Amino acid sequence: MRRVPDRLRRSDLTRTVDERGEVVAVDELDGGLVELSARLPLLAERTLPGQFAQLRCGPGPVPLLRRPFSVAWVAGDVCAFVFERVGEGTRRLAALHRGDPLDSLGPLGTGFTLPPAAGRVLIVAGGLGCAPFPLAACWARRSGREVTVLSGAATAARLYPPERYRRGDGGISVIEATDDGSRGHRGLVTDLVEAHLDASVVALWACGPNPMLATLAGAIGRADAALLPSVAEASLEAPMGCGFGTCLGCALPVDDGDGRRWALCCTEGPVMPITAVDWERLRELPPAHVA
Amino acid sequence: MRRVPDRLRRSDLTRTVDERGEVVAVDELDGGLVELSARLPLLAERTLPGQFAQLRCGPGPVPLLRRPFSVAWVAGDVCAFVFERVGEGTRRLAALHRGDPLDSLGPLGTGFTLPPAAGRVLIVAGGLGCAPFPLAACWARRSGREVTVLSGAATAARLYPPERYRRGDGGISVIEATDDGSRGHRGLVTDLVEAHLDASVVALWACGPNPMLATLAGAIGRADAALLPSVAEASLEAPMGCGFGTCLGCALPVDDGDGRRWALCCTEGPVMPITAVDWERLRELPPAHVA
Amino acid sequence: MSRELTLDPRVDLGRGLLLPNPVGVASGTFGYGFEFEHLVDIQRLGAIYTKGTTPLPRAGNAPPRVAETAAGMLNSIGLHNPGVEHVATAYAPRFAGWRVPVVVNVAAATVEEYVDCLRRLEIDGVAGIELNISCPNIANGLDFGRDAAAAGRLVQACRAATSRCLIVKLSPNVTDIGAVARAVEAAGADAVSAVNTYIGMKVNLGSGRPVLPGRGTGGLSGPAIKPLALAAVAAVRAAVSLPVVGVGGIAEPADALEFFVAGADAVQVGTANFTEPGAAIRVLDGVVAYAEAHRLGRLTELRAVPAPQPA
Amino acid sequence: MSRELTLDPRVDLGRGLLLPNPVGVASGTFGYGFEFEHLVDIQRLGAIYTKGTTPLPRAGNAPPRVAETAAGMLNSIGLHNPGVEHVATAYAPRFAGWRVPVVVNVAAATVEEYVDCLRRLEIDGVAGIELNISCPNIANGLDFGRDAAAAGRLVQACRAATSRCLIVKLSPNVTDIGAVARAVEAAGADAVSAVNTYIGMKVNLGSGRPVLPGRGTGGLSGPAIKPLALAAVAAVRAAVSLPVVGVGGIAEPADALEFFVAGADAVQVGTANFTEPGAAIRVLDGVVAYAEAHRLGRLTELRAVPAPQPA
Ligand SMILES: Cc1cc2nc3c(=O)[nH]c(=O)nc-3n(C[C@H](O)[C@H](O)[C@H](O)COP(=O)(O)OP(=O)(O)OC[C@H]3O[C@@H](n4cnc5c(N)ncnc54)[C@H](O)[C@@H]3O)c2cc1C
Ligand SMILES: Cc1cc2nc3c(=O)[nH]c(=O)nc-3n(C[C@H](O)[C@H](O)[C@H](O)COP(=O)(O)OP(=O)(O)OC[C@H]3O[C@@H](n4cnc5c(N)ncnc54)[C@H](O)[C@@H]3O)c2cc1C
Ligand SMILES: Cc1cc2nc3c(=O)[nH]c(=O)nc-3n(C[C@H](O)[C@H](O)[C@H](O)COP(=O)(O)O)c2cc1C
Ligand SMILES: Cc1cc2nc3c(=O)[nH]c(=O)nc-3n(C[C@H](O)[C@H](O)[C@H](O)COP(=O)(O)O)c2cc1C
Ligand code: FES
Ligand code: FES
Repeated sequence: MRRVPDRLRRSDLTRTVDERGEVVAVDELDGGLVELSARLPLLAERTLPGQFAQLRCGPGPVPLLRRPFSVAWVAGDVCAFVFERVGEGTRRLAALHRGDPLDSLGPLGTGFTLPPAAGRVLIVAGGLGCAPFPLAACWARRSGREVTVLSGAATAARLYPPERYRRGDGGISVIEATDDGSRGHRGLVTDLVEAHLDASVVALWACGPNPMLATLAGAIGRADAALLPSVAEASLEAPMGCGFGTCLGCALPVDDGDGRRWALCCTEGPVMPITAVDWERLRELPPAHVA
Repeated sequence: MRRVPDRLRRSDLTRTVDERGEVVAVDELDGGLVELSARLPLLAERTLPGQFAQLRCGPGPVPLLRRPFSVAWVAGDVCAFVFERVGEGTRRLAALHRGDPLDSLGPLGTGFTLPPAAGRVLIVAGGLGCAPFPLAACWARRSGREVTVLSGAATAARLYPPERYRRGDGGISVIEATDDGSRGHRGLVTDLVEAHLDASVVALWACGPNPMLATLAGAIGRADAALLPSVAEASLEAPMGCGFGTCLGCALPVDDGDGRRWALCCTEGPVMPITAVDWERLRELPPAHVA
Repeated sequence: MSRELTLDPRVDLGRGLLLPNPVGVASGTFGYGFEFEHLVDIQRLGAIYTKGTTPLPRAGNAPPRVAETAAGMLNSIGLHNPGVEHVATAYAPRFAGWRVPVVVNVAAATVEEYVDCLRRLEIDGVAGIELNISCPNIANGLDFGRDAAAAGRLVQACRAATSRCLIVKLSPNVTDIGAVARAVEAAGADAVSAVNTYIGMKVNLGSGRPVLPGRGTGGLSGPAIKPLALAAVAAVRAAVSLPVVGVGGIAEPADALEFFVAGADAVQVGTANFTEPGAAIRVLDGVVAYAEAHRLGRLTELRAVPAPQPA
Repeated sequence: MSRELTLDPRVDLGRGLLLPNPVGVASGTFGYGFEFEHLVDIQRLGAIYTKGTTPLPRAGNAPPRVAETAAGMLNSIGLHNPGVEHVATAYAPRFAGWRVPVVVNVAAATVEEYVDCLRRLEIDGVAGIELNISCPNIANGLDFGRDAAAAGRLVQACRAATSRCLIVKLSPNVTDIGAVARAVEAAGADAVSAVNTYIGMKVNLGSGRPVLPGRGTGGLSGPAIKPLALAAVAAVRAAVSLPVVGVGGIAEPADALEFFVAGADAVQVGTANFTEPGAAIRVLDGVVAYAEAHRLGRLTELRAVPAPQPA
């Protein structure tokens, strides 16, 4: 049986830089999504798809810690981030104005892997899991791959706009699902995977809520070995103190070549082989989020 | 000997209200002065000259405490405050934009007293001590008094603009002094007092650095009894926790009818009979300001 | 769908002190209530815990008395108060006409002085006593609060001196707050409140000295200490079965709810009163709304007692 | 006007450990220095205090391990570290090539384990030992730090086991930090560092439980604790004559200067490293600039020892 690799990689901190950028725009998309773009030349030059930056969300000690955000897309020396107002940090980022300073520490973390083989890249994005994929899809296209994005959200308004995924590239096809059926398939985005996971797929990249990713991991586990892509990766989240492997705060349960252990989301992730994550243990952990 | 009254008064908290206003303008004056005006109908209606408001300087818990500011002037339902960027609170106020919310708790504290007798009001303002006087001068004029403002600052740029004192009223005359002689008298504003403290003066109102006020208190103490105005008041400062007499944080040394004791700047002041303040003890206290 | 109110908001602190609701205002942050009468409807509060009251009037410490820190404030008020006699004669009769229970916070230097104060407060208008054994801003102010045996002896004497509900306010500046709580429980306290302020310092680089006078320290309060106060309340909850009044950094309804999870039976809003006179009422309304939305009968249903902390 | 440099930035912590300057980075906030090598010029630091190192490798606690609070953060890392053997064999040789002194922070459960670790670290590259007797995130992690007698016995045994400069890191979660400082001074410590984190809690209302695992508590660090750490340093300064390394909430040069006024000989920058990898270097530059502007020969000239606190 062909197995997808489950060895975790480590991020390359030699490319990370603490950079003061300048806000270019804060776009309100539908459904509460915000797209923040900022002139961050070094991040723009160095970031790889799936990597993230630690953004400072205000001048004072509240919020104290930076917040991690995937680099959503890069255009020239501008980088964009997509998020929702969920707490103080995202509220403050959304309240920035053109010309305000924005501190970014990045790029950080592992990115997605593109195997050498020609073929299709299948992207599965749930909710805000859309964030890394405009950049990742565009990179796959530039590398000559076909790209299919399975894009899911609770409602039509909360779907990341397909034209923003494509960024003008017709080779990126977007297929949608909503929980309430207000656009595309009514149901979970994972319902769509089986139909699209055929032998042409060389890489599966996913980002979204843990239950979505766990379902996907299960599907990969059960899938016909002949259909398995050589790369099946998920981007995960954990509360972060630093983002570069020092605070040891962002532990996630994995079971890779080194056995069951805690891996650091910020340096051994956020992108991990989907089968390396110990989804069962992750489900049993108390929630990190404070509601 | 005619003595100026030195009994402290108490502020009237029944008129105080916690009000959410809206910023109308943030004007940069010369020399780093900022004039912030906001629609605060209740404060505008209720405030008396010399009273102050506690302004919230940001949404989060940093800065934690509100900051006290004299009401500089009132026009319709708009109140203005004049200040300099000295720390986090004033920096955040100066960064507000038209339309932003502004929380005010006020009016607070005692105001200046206008004795019934006809005559002239002599105002002595040093540095940011200018803040309460556009409103106070205008009130004295509306009450039919002549007004002379002795206005001092370190440099010409840091003088509060005389036309803003007058607010179109020619009956308010402004005489200036600067430490460096860049405008008006070269020297301290208190140098000008003797020449203007004649028998026509019914009230002396002062606000500025403690050494200036102490000099003035000394001059009042030594002055010819026949020249003493029936009101001689100074507006003081103290670090404030609340602004309405509850935290007991804003103690100032006084020696009034009740003997030497601590008075609360927020409810027995900020405007106090200048001779009631224990200027000697005040000088010996450690500085409240953190530099 | 009809929606009935499920919540019984009352909190029984013992010995006849039944708070109408669990959200009170902390000692030293609400005076004796009078300053707030015109600003908020103080009669809706669960309780007013008064400024620390001493046997004789106290003029308080020299200024500066307050200083701001990151998400917190330091104070060194030095128990500036009019003394127990004035409180008994001038204030208590007014308290007697209020719906809100007034708990008089008492501080003194010796057991005898505490006892005398408590005897003087056996009068109408005094709904309960909060024994401040933990004020960091007067000489020896912490001796009782930082020594479990001494605290026990003090509480025993006070218990004999008062028929009122006796709430002992614990100092957090100790190695084992649970041990002090156990000692005052054994000595006859009806309830404990936790916590008083944390000993802190701020330096004025201009003068090269601490900002606050005297030995330069003051008591830290505000949002900065909330996580510490929550841990202290959890430790007290694990140590005793008395009602626990939680206090420290509460500014929002969610903050108060955290204290109920940590084990509090009631809470006090402190420093937040300074920046928002209506804070406690807003916290109360938010807590009640949450309880109703979650169909709670009592707020103590939120409790998730953590394992006792090692001593 | 010619301007000579007046400042001698070096700090002698004793037993041969001469720090090139007073600004180091705190244990657990800088790993073993490697993550920062590419982000900042770590060789300019006064010292690197390593992550707490234990006899055997430790996987650390289950997540969530960090949670933010007002101007602070809670952590419950659980001494996730590769163990002393790995540090001795893989890391120490690299430290030996560095200009910056590396002080290995050591934590263990028993006196014997501490002693074994210290013996293993009598090697090149280890410039000193910081004895962590105050980690709040492992069972019994606080027993030594919260009991002056136990701390004294531990330090006595460690003193015999190491020729290195022995810095004892004090817990602030005690009634009398000065008493613990005196005990470790008497037992032969060369210096003390103050403080470790404060025990705190945060509640997740969604789950109805504390955010952090286990008993639900973690260690509070960051700007929120700066006033508390300053008071603790002042208390330690008043209690002992050893060099004191101040730590707690330092993010700006002015913060570090406050610690020198309170009595510190050197400082550590902790949590600020997470949000600004260059924080400690910026603090160093600012402190030196201030000292030069004020023509100080030594930073200890800033000291304004407050009166000792009552026990
Ligand atoms: C590697 C990485 C990349 C990320 N990329 C993105 C992105 O591109 N777009 C985006 O919207 N979000 C992203 N997140 C999540 C994002 O970091 C959080 O939403 C953000 O930190 C919230 O900050 P806040 O101050 O607004 O909320 P807080 O006040 O910190 O928390 C409020 C709410 O935010 C949520 N939250 C807080 N921290 C996290 C976290 N680490 N992970 C998940 N949820 C959290 C919880 O639901 C909580 O109730 C990423 C997280 C990681 C670890
Ligand atoms: C009744 C009253 C009325 C006032 N009216 C005005 C006014 O109209 N215009 C104005 O510019 N200022 C006024 N002040 C002073 C003003 O409140 C302070 O400048 C302000 O609180 C500084 O806040 P910050 O956060 O910017 O500075 P902080 O960060 O709090 O402190 C920075 C600097 O501000 C100064 N400062 C802080 N608090 C005070 C204080 N209470 N008094 C004096 N200086 C202080 C110190 O020099 C310190 O170095 C008034 C003060 C009082 C008590
Ligand atoms: C200015 C001030 C004065 C205080 N005075 C007293 C007091 O007299 N007696 C007392 O028991 N606690 C006193 N406290 C402590 C508070 O009651 C409360 O325990 C503490 O501030 C923590 O709560 P908070 O963070 O909500 O303010 C005082 C607190 C402040 C800020
Ligand atoms: C994530 C984290 C891990 C820590 N780990 C250790 C440790 O292993 N050993 C130790 O002695 N202190 C440890 N500390 C405490 C710090 O060294 C420091 O004493 C404390 O954080 C206060 O300083 P700060 O406010 O500048 O962070 C840790 C602190 C944090 C935030
Ligand atoms: S976020 Fe600090 S180690 Fe991962
Ligand atoms: S500022 Fe609180 S009493 Fe005056």
